[in-house]
Amino acid sequence: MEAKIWREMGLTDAEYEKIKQILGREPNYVEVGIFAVMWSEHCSYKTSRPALKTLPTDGPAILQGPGENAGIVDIGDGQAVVFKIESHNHPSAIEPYQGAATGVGGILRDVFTMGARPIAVLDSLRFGDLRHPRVRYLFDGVVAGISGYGNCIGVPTVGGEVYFADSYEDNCLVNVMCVGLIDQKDIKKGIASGIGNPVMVVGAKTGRDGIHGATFASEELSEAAAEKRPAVQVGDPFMEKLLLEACLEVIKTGYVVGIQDMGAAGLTSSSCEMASRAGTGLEMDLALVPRREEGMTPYELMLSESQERMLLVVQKGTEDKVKEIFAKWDLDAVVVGQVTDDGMLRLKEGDQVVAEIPARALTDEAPVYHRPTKTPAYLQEVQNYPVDSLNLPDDYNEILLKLLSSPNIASKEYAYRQYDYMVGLNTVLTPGTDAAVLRVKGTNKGIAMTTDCNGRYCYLDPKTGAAIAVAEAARNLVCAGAKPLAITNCLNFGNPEKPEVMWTFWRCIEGMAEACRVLETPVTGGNVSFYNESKGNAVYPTPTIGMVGLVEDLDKVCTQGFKQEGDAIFLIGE
Amino acid sequence: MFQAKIYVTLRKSVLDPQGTAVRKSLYALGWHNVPDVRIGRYMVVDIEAADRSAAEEQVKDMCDKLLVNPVIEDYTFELVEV
Amino acid sequence: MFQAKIYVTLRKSVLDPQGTAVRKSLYALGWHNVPDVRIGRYMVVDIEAADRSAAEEQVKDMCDKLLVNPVIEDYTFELVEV
Amino acid sequence: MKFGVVVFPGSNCDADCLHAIKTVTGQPVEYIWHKSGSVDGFDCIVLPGGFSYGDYLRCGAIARFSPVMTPIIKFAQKGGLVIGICNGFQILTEAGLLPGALHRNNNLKFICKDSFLRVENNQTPFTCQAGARAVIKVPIAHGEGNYYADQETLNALEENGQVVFRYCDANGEITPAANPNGSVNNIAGICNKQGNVLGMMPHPERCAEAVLGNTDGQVIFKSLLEYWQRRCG
Ligand SMILES: Nc1ncnc2c1ncn2[C@@H]1O[C@H](COP(=O)(O)OP(=O)(O)O)[C@@H](O)[C@H]1O
Repeated sequence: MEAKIWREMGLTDAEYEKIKQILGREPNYVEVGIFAVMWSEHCSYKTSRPALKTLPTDGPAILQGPGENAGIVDIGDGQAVVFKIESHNHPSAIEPYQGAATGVGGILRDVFTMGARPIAVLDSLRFGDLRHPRVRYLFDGVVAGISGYGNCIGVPTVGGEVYFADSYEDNCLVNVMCVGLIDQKDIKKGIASGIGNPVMVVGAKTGRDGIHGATFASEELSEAAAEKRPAVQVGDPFMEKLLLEACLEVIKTGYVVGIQDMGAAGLTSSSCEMASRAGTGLEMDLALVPRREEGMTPYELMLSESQERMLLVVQKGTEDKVKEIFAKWDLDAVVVGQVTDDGMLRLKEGDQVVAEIPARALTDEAPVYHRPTKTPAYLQEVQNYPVDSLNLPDDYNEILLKLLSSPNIASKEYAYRQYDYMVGLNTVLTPGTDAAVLRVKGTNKGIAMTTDCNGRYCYLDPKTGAAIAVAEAARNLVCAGAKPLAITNCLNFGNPEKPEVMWTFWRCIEGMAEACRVLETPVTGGNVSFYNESKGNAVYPTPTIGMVGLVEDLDKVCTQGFKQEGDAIFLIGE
Repeated sequence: MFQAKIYVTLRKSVLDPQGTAVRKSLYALGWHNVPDVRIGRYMVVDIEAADRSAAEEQVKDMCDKLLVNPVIEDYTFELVEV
Repeated sequence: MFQAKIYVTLRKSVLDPQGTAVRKSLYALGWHNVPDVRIGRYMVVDIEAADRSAAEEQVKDMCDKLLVNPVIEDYTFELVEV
Repeated sequence: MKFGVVVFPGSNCDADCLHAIKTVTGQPVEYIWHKSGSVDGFDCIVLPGGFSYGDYLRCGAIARFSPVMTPIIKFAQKGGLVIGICNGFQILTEAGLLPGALHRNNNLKFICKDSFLRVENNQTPFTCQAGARAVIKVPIAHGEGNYYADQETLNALEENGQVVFRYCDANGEITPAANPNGSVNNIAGICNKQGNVLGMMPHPERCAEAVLGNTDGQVIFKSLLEYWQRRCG
């Protein structure tokens, strides 16, 4: 195979050698494509893994830490909260509406794939200066996309944050968090266990959406013109709503052994991750995968990022009952293969084997990089800035008004007005206060949630900034009357191949880890988004924190704002 | 004065959930002879211009700048003098 | 096989906030020569039919039943053999 | 009194309606699947909010052809109680059970917020427990709630007292500023001429429990029960 091919898919020569070693032969085209996506930064966390390992992930309330589709914390009475945050920065910068909408779709699937009913969405958004028309276009489109998808599926968007700063001008950040509620006995995982159990593809048909752009130029694909492969996926929230209801219904039956959504790298990541977690293999006949277009190649089927699809492993003999439930919701559910005992991901087209790779080679055995770090030069300058030399203003009233008119401080009603934050009848504290609180029906408990991060602080002092983000989230929950339980995080950084970026990344992780230890809010998972650069410069380091907490007694929730004339006002803290 | 009729459609391989829903609904209503439905936008833009070619150029410009989202949409238009 | 191109517009008496918004945006971008914009739907429906008149009748029927809401919308369509 | 809440593909306030009806009235309430061919045994049918069929084409346009709509239309024509909330209202207009149409909000955006409603007619089964011209606070959450009807239809609606709710300010004044979406005559809800079918864009089920901070929506469910008991008691 020509070096050009794997290089264009994003593999280094050394990585290619490693693939050859693993397989004991030259990989074919489909196999290289599969390795390339699974070993991409996005799927393998090859750069961030060493740092992520240093985060505290355990605690008395943690039922599921990092490694699954979402984290889970115990809230008592046999119930649990499932939650996760994810970024959709790059797609949103290209097509804000669809990018943000499919971001919501993806994070919802991560939560309901665990068997939980999603009860809330939160967003954390970053844009450039609103005076630029392009920035306004992005902001409008992203808010409309979150609104369009979340409202349609009927999960309330109950909180979030928006900041505007130049560093995000070309590279907006769109982080979306989903929180779900589950009875602990219903928890499902993404595992493919039980040799001989059937593997099913359910939901939307597979199209040529979002197949890795870098591969356009390579030979095998040359006949399929670029226009045949939209780089942007279009979301179908209606389909997702049906998928949500059908999946929750089918999970209740007990027929499901394992289930995982097809997110980035679609069928590839879902199949090898499920097999690898269970220590099994999977064999699939790609000819059976329902498709939207004719003539799709195995490569395209494996790499398609078409939305609203899931991979299921069900107990042998229950296929027809499972199909019946999906049919009730007008959805396809098709057996495409089975669980095997040899640890291989084996893909066929009819009788012909088109790829054969040890599943674990794609996941656990992916390369890990310890990239060099270097203190950024700007830090010394900003940290030594002589703050004392600033002139004090003459008119504080004027300054106050100026501050209040800054989009960063002004009301965010423009955004949350467009979100249905009430559907579900759980929202006790609505947007406009420190944290959202949702009641747990049938109890007097509530779940509090918030997203927080000040990227500017993280830019000025990455370690302290990240710690502040955790502390702020915790304070927001406490102010609402909740006890913080755990966090999920979305780490938005620039190009990690730049030692300065890597340095800020490590410091942010250190700060976050320390704050999480002190506050006893372990990390249950998260997402890393690198390569966020605007005009060649990294965005502010933005480790967004999503935190959930428990309100023991709903009668004691608290909102911000002065309540009554004559009430005393206290200032507490240092 | 000219009038431009602009037809905007989703690009070929972009998912069209709306079209799919309508096709299924037509099917349920008994039209089993409708293999495909695609749904787009139709815009009628009145424009004052010195002549046809000026109008044409401006309409094209409007489409590229504002009216059409080139990431997922294609367009064509017709121009009539009114 | 026939292809129907269906153009649906809001009836004259119904306000078209979307058209107004687009006209204002065009104005803001410097097009001061666009007195009116109306926005509607454009549907392309493939239909298998014995002949043109059968196709025509069916398309009309689909529009009246499902595709168009006569309370607020008008439509026209063209039919081409493909 | 037995309530039925219809579940269309894409309905998302079905569970909310069920919950609110159960909590407020204590009466039996069940889901009705959209493919169901009958609504026998139900005394009041609720078409809930949401995005039936994704709101594709037009809100309510596709749901209107669900199998369950055939018996519902018959039920309504025979005087059965039907209430459509938000998407349910859109479906009722598409189905021709209520006049007019709902199109895009004039600001072109989805709007979620509390709105004030003035009860314009408290002689309906849906409002008989409300005071004359009572003002209630009920949230809206919709992108296409801009009510339109031609002048002739409007005149008839007004003359017959079919306008049940109008958007108003906190003091009950009907002002343009209180109109969130551009609806003609500030119309938020209407009933048919016989008075047994109601459509409204605001969501009474979202303000029917103290824990959610507002109980103004209870009056609609309580009215239905009161009306039913009076008629049958
Ligand atoms: N993008 C958004 N989406 C939803 N709600 C938002 C968004 N941005 C801000 N909010 C809500 O607006 C309120 C104020 O937000 P923010 O200004 O970030 O508050 P604070 O600085 O006090 O945390 C919060 O309730 C928050 O949840």
